[in-house]
Formats: sequence, structure tokens, C-alpha cells
Amino acid sequence: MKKNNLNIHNLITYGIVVAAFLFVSILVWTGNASRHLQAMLVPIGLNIILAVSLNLIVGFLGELTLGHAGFMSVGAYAGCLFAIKYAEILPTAVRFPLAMIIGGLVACVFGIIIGVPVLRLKGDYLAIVTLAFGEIIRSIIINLEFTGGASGLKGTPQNSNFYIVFVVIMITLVVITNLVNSRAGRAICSIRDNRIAAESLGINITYYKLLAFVIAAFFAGVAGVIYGHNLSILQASVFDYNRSIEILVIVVLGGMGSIRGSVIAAVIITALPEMLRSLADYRMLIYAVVLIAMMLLNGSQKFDKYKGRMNIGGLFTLLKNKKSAKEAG
Amino acid sequence: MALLEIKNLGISFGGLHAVDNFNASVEKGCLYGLIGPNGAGKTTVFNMVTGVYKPTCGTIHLDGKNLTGKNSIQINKQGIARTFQNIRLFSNMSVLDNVKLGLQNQIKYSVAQGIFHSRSYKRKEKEMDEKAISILKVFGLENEYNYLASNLPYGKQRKLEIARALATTPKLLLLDEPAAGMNPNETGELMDTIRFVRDEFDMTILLIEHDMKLVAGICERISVLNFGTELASGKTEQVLNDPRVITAYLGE
Amino acid sequence: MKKITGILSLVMVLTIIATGFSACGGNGDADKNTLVIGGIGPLTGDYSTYGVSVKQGAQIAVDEINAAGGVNAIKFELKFEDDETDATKAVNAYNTLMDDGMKVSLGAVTSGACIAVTEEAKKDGILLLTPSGSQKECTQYDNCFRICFTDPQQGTVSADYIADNLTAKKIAIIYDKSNDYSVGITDKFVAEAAVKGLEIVAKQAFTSGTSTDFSAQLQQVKDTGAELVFLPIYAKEAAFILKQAKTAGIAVPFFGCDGLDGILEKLGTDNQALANGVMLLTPFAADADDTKTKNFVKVYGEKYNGQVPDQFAADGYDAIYTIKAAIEKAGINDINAADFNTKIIDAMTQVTVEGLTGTMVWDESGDASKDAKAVKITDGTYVAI
Amino acid sequence: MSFISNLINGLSLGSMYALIALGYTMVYGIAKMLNFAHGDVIMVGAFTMFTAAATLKFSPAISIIAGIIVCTLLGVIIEKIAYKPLRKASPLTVLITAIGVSYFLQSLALLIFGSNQKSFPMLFNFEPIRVNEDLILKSDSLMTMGVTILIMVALTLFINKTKTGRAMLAVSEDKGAAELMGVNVNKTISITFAIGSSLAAVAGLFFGLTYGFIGPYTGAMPGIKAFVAAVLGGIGNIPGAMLGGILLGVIENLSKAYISTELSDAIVFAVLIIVLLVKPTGLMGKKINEKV
Repeated sequence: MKKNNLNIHNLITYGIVVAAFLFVSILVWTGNASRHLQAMLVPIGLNIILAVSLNLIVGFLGELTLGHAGFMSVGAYAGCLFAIKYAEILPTAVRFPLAMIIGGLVACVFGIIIGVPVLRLKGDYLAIVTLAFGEIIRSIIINLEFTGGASGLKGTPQNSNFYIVFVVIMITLVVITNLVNSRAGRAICSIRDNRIAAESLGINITYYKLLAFVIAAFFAGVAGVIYGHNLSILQASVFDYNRSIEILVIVVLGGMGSIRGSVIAAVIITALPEMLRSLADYRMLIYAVVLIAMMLLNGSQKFDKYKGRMNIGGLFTLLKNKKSAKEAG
Repeated sequence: MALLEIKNLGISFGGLHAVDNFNASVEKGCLYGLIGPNGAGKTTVFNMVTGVYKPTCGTIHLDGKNLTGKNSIQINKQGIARTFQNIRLFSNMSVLDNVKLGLQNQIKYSVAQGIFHSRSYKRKEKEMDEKAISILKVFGLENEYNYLASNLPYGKQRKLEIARALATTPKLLLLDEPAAGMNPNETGELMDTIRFVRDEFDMTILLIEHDMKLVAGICERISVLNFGTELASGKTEQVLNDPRVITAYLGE
Repeated sequence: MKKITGILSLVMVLTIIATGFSACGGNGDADKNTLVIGGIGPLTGDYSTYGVSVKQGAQIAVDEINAAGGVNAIKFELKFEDDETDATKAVNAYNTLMDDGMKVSLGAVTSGACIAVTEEAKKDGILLLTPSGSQKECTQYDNCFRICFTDPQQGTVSADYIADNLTAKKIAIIYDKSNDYSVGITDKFVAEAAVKGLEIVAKQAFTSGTSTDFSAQLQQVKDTGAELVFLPIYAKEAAFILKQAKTAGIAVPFFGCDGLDGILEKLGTDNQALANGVMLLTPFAADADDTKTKNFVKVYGEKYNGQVPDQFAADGYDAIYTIKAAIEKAGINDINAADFNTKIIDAMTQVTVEGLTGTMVWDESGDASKDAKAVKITDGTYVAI
Repeated sequence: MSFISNLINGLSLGSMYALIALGYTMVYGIAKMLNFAHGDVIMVGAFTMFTAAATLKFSPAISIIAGIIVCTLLGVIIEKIAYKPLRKASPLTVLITAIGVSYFLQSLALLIFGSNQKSFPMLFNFEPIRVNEDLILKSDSLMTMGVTILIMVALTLFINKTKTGRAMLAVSEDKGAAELMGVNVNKTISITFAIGSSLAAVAGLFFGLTYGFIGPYTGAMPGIKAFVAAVLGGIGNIPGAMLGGILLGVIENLSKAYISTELSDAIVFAVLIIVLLVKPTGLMGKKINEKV
């Protein structure tokens, strides 16, 4: 009975993504999609992958990190350097997936290198240390020759497109939701809920923390590779702490531990500043106001009762409560 | 030989001797009580036995194996499980998941099998569900399996914590004030449950409790701690009638 | 959390629908004979001053041309989008502009964003004329051209000028490690300095955005006994450096490239004395005597609240006039003609434009060849040397 | 000689970080939230003083007071509107809101003042003190250092000796218990923000005086550096913020001078990481034992 609920919940999430994908695909095929929309699809997809993977650390493991952009950057550079090297030798169908895997694995390695020492830290201290690591990585990339330094890395084949991103999103969703609903996922959540109790049950805290960290880093790395293949230039400056914060904003807005929320919030946070382009000078101001308003609506108890009545989600909750009441009765 | 052997156990925090020279020997299958006034160091003993604190001196042996200085995770794997004075459930997870976390090291499959939801994942998960439900049934919680742990009433949360500890199939179960906050009815029920657990699972239980009715009702042997030192220990009736113990509790 | 996802899903659907169909509204201007020129650059964020300058400079040129009745009955319209110096957002901006009927692109103001945009412009085959994208790859395709110097040009020319005209032999460099423009010039400068027998005694880096304190770098300059400090950086940071150099008691001359233009404006009236003796190699000086520059500075100040245009503004202005020249040269009178793109791109290599930043002609590489003027700042004015 | 100069330069940079970190750490220590907008309040303070002195031609004293008043009010208003409704929400929600406030202040300044940097009026004019040809002491830096120490001492005394200060300590320990003991939690947190923001105004003043130029994004990087300084010293700890700030400045400057200007940021962050690995709650932070 419980399993079914869970499966249905996940299927709805997958369904939303597939439906959105089909909807947009139809728009594109019928020529109704604006160029702007088409250009936004890959960045939106990337943010979905990044947010869902970061949610594993922030939402499920319950640790705050500000270094996700750092993992994205090492993945991007590793994957793109590989792709440039083998651009002529391997066909795209082999090279691109291989580049993604390489980028993901390199990010994993960094996840381990960084995770082993820092995961002893907690809360804001962990946040600042991961931020520091992200900035160190960026600083080193700028100073290296083979990464192109400040001028950026050029010549990555532009293989990214909406369809590939969709496939990777689906893989990310399935892997992360399945992980969360498995033995390892339960252990990760138990660390969030009560570390001491988890230890008392013999759960290896360090191992599971690192596991969450490394899996999240993998997907960040893959997202980096896709990012690198979407533009003809890869510059380290985009991977600064503001990028990490942007992903964190998505996760928090979507709801910590809610994968579906991350997906939806990724669309909103990526699309919002783009939609506000017509406001010209007032764009970032309005963006800031909307961001604050959304956080207040989300987090403030004052608005709770309105939320319950005024939206679809609230309706669902209401129906479900009735149903479970009936079952209990 | 006793299941749990504690010898000369002591710990000091910055010069303060929280526990000093504590000895206990808990036989297999025994229901052993640890009592004493507030601040006597009872929970500190638990924390040392379960590896939360490292003792400054003394030894702890379980079944002949030296556990002194091991961490909580290793100690649980050696067969000691516990509950906490201030309930520590995984409050955002379901009742069932709480118990399944206790089964974490009993029923295993790899991370990859979990990610791909392989056949072995499905089989093992089913096995876990069944096992967890059977444990929940002991505590009468099987109907609430899908509730969030934090939504359970207080008494049931205490029971769930015991159920979760039991799921790790320990040799020794440590209960830190299991009856705290319960009404007399619930306490009575809990006493039955503890006895049942002992008999059904062939369990050795060490418990801290302030409720003398419970202690006198189920404990076969007890130790009394006062100001970090052992005041008395032995058979329950003897100890409870010991004038030193009465003084310690009631004052002079 | 469920409640929130409810709100969010609703907004998401609206988002997609809104953006998905926004294409329908944009092309309204296309039937009129109005040429939509699209500019992209940072209008917010740390680098926003450059984007804003280009936008304002280009707008003045567009206004002038339209006031004069357009060119071959074609009116110009400038649409400018923010990219926050981010390549992804630049591509988004480019596509927004395409939805809005852009026919000629000003690329992007910063190099990284511009390079990303060249890919898109290549696919569309439209003319891309970047005012200020100075990296080599900004003009990597046949349809891409630029107004400004390339970084290597500036590095070489600066080293040559110092070696040939000045007495200083021991040179210190303070450059922006995180900025491609600055790194590009520095690399070429160092190479050329070696050829010309200049000694680089200190090469000090900083990171723009995170740096306001240059005392360590200036201390090095002082310790090494440099006779001249080369500043291949933008005026924003240079203002900080000049101010701190004075406090640190550094009296050697400073030498910069076109990025240093606008330094007087950045220093503000209180601090203009700090710029005394600063030399820079720039195609544009706001204090030049020619009527064109004077007029531009006057109009710019009137329109934009007393601001003084910098080289970015001049580049933007020149870019628009270059487009005008190309249209005239190609004899285009209908912007919707099928061969508009090929005609205007072909014309680019044939035009000669006398702009604010000098007289420019373009070759196949897309780079403008023009002369740099060496100027020295004396008592708040630029003096040609 | 140049080592001494470098060290002095590091100290002056460090005292700037320390000054900003004091406000940061104070708000964190009491209200238990990372006020990411703190750096931007500094920027607002600097721009207020700029407007008062350069545009409206007020006297320096009035300009400075205006800056402090505006920042104090701004701090209280931000707290009322953006943070107070979230008192019971997760710390992350508050963090993101603070980031939103930061964006808001930046965009607002960009709209009002434009993207060009402004030359900060010299409200005081001090000549640098020349000890000899090589050694020059910057008087504005000496001022910064003096003021920072003064503020640190004043803050410590205020928190430990006054009634309001003790109320703050109570709130920082346990909001619920403080409320039961008759402490007005909302008022106490408001006062905390008022003090923190007025400190930001002071930091804005000295930033402007020392570096001379301000822009809409002036506050962002000092904000992050001050955050680092506060964490280095043990976040929430007032003398710790001072120590962290000074150390950060000295390390940054010495690594620029003797190791590499290219990698100085990386070195500073690496030092932070090493310190935290050895002392997980910062140099002067208390070790917190979780009660089991």
C-alpha cells in the first residue's frame, strides 16, 4: 500500500517532466516555439539536473554546501578537454556520452577529495568551506594554461541539445529518487533527522555522507559537461559562488527533500529573469522582489492557511487527508 | 560469564568526575535496572557503554569482547542497541522507515542495486517490510506504520524507539527512561511489553528508570548511582530496602 | 512542501505558455523598413558600466541617423539586452533579439559572451559587429567583425611605443588575471617587451570583482624600482590603483591601453589630479579637438545626465555608423530582401569609416585596422603626445 | 623594510575586514542568521554619505550621521519585512531571503546611481604619515584600526554589561526561554539589527575613505570576505571577528607579496579550510557538545 503511494508520487514527477518535454517538443515541431524559448531549454534542463542533485545533499542529507558550481566546473573542464582532444577521432554518439561520464567521474574524485576532510564540519562552517573550495578550484582553473585561463576554453563541439538534456534529466530523476527510496537513501535521510540516533543503529555516517556528496558531485559534473557542449566557450568565471547560490535558491524554493519541487523551481528560477527581460532596467529589481516574496510565502506561517485553500497542491492534500481518514475509519 | 561486564568505569569532564569506579555485571537474559537521583550519571554510563563518550578509565566487555573506546557504530555492530532519554526518532520519516533503519545492517543490498531497483532490491525490501511490520506488531504500532514518526503520540514514540533498537538484533538493549512521560496505564502496558521482548527475543535489558513501580515490577537486579559513584547493587528488593538508597532518594 | 509544489506547478505551466508563445508578438516591426540592431552586454552586475556605455553610445548614433531620415529610407532601431557577462545569458539574449526581428547583431560587449554569440550568428548568417569584443575568436567567422583593437595588437603596440618613445626600461605590470582582455594584452606585451629590450621587473595580478586593495601589488612595484607601470586594465580598477599609488608614494608614470579610457570620469572631479601624467594608447579620447568628438561628448552629456562617454560608448557609436556605411555601400534599400545578409557582409570589407575611434577599414579577418593615439593626461585633459 | 610595509598594509586591510565582520558576527551571534545583505547595507551607507556630502553639500558630520541613521532604519525595516515572518522557518529559507534582499539593494542602487563608480567625498582629509622614504603609514587605515578596536570593546561591554545586551545573550541562547523570562524577543532582535546596520554604515564610511570609490556592487565582496573573517574567528564571537579579520588581511597581503598575486585568493581560502579542519568552530569559537 505504501509502496504504491510512493511509486505514484514518483510517476507523477516523471509524468510532469515528460509532459513538459512533449509540450515543448510539439511547440518546437510546429514552429510555435520562440527562439528565446528554444535557447532557454538547455539552461533550464541543466538547472534541473543541478538542483535535483544538490537536493540530495541539502534536502536529504541535510547539509548546506555552496560548492556545487565547483563540481560543475571540474566536470565541465574534464569533459570538454576530452571532447576537444577526441573531436576528430570519435563520433559524437560515442564521444559526448563518454565525455559526460568522464566529467562526472572527475567531479566524483573531487567530491571525495573535498568530502573526506570537510564532512566533519557542520552547518554554516561546512557551507563556507565548500564555498572556499569552489573558489579555489575556480582560481586554479584561471591560472592554468591548458584550461585556457581567463580567456576560456574554446573549441568544444556544440553537441548539447534539448533531447539529450531531457534524457539526462530523466536518468538523474530516476537515480536520485530510486536512491532516496533505497537502503542507502534511508540512511542518508536518517543522518539529517538525527545523527546520534543513526550512529546508535550502527549506520556508518561518514560513508553515507560521502556517498551523497559523491553522487551529487557526479551529476553536477555531468551537467557541467553538457554546459560546456552548449556554448562554444567555457569560462571559469561563470562557476563562482553566485552560481552555487542560484542552485541553492532553486532547492530551497522547491522545498528541501522535494524532488518534484526542485524540478519546478528550476524552471521558474531560470525562466523568471528571462521572462522579465521586457522590464529592461527594472528586471533584476523585480526578480529580487519576487524571490523575497516567494520565500516569504513559502516559509511564513502567516500564509499557511491561505496556501491550504488557494492552490492545487492544497487541494490534493485535502483530498488525500479525506481518503486516509476514510481508510483509518 | 556475564554478558556485559563493566569494570572500574569512570569519566571526567574537565576535572569533574561524572562517573567514578562504576562496576556492573549483567547476566544474559537479565532485566537490569540502573537507578539514582537526577544527575547521578546514569545516562553518562549509557553513553560510555554505547560509545558516545570515551571513558577515561575502566573497561567494558560484551560477551567477552572488549568494547572500551569503540565508537557507537562499532558498538552497535557488536550487539548493543539503545533508546534515548530525550526521544531521538527520525521524525520526518515514516514509522516503518524508522524500524527499517534498524534493519540497515541486518538485511543488505548494494547502493547500485538500490539505484537500479534490481530484483534483489525488491526481494530484500519486501523482506525488510515484513520483518519491520512483525516488530511493530509487538508494540501494537502496525496500523500506524505509514505515519510520520513525529505525528505519533508520545507514548508510542517511546515504543517506536524500542522497536527500532530491537530491529538491530542486539544482544543487549539499553533503555533510557522508557516510561518517562507515560501515564500509569501506559506504564503498565510498557512493563508487559518489556517482559515480552525479553522472553520472546531472549534479550538482555539494561534500563534507567525513575518510576519505582516499574523498576520494582520488572527488574531482577539493580544498581544505584549517586554523585557518579555506585551506592549499592544487587537483587531488586534488597537494594530498594537498603537504608543508604532510601536516604539518597528521600534525603536525610 | 506539497502545497508549495502546487503553486509552483501552476506558475511553471504559465511560464512555459507565456514564453512559448511570446514569439508571435515580436515580429511586428519587420514589415516596416526598420532595421532592428540587437546589442548584448552587461547592464547589471560588476561589469555593467561597459554594457551601459556601449548601449548609450549606440543609441545616440541611432537617434542621429533616424533624425537625419535614416539611410536609404531605412530607419534604425536599437534593442539592447542584458547578459550579466554570462555566455549562456548572452545566447538567450541573442535569441530574444532574433524573436524581436534582429537583422544585425552587435555581438556582445565582453569577449566570452561574444564568442558564444558568434556561433549563433554564424548559424543565422547575419552580420555581427562587436564594438568591444577584443579576443581573437570574437571575429572567428566570416560574418563577424569588430570595432575595437584586438588584445594582441594592443599589447604589441604598447610595448613598441614604450620602447621607442619613452626612456623607461624597467617595467612593472599590474593586470587582471580573471579578465581575458587584460591577460591577452599582458601576454603579448611581455613577449614584445623581450624583443624590444624592456625589462619586466614585476608582474602583479589581481582579480576584478574581488579586489579593491592593491597595496601589496604597489609595494612590489616600489620594491623592484620600476620606472613605469603598465596597466592593461579597465579604468574602474585603475582608479583604485592610482589613488592607492599616491598614498604609497609611488611617483612613476602609468601607461595603459584603451581600457583605461574614461579614467578621468571614474576618478571624479575630486581626484582628477591623480591621473596627471598617466599615458594611454587609445583610439578615442573624450577631450579630442575634432568636431565629431566634441559633438558626441556634448550630446552624450545632455542625454545621459552629464556623463562623459568612454571608449566603449565611442565603440558603440562607431558600430552603428559602420552598419550605416555598409548599407550605403551595398546599396540596400529593403531590409527584408533575401540577399540582405550577404550584401551587407560583403560590403563590410569595402567600407572605410571615419569614426570617433579613428579611420577604420576591415579585411577578411574581421579586424579593424586603425591607428591608436598616444595621449597623456595633464591637469584633467588628454593631450596628444 | 618592505616586509614591515607589507605587514602594515595587511593590518590595514585586515582592520577593514574586521570592521565589517563585527557587524556580521553580531547579527549572526544573536539572531542566528547569516545576513548576506550586510555587505549591501555597507554600500547603502556609503551611498547615503556620498549623496549627503557630494550632491546635497551637507557638512561631513551631518552626512555621516545621515548615513548611520539611514542604515539603522534600513536594517530594522529589512528585519521587519523580510526576516521576522520567517522566525520559525528553516535557516536556509532565511538565508535565501537574505540573498534576495542583497540582490534587491544592489539593483536599487544600480537604478538610482547608475553603474558608474562614484568618487567618495573626502569627509576628512588626512595626509599619510611618512616615517621615512620606504615606510608610509596611511592615516585612514590607522583610523580604521582604532575605530574597529573601539567598536569591538564597546560591543563586548554592551553585550555583557547592559540589560539590553544580556537580553541579547538570552535570545541567542534560547528564544523561547528568553521570552518566558520576560525578554521581548522581537524588540531585542530589532535592536541587534539596528546596531549591526549602524556598524555597517561606519564600515561604509571607512571603506569609502580608504579606497575612494563606491559602486552598486561595492558591498558584495567585502561582505563575503567579512563572512570568511567571522567564520575564521569563530562566528558569533566578537573578539573572534576582530582576530579573523586582521588575520585574513595579513595573510592575504603577505601571500600576495611573497607567494603569488595570482593565487592569493586561493591561499586565503586554503588557510580558512585548514583552520576549520583543525578547529571546526573557528579560532575563538566555543566547542559545542551535543547533549545526548
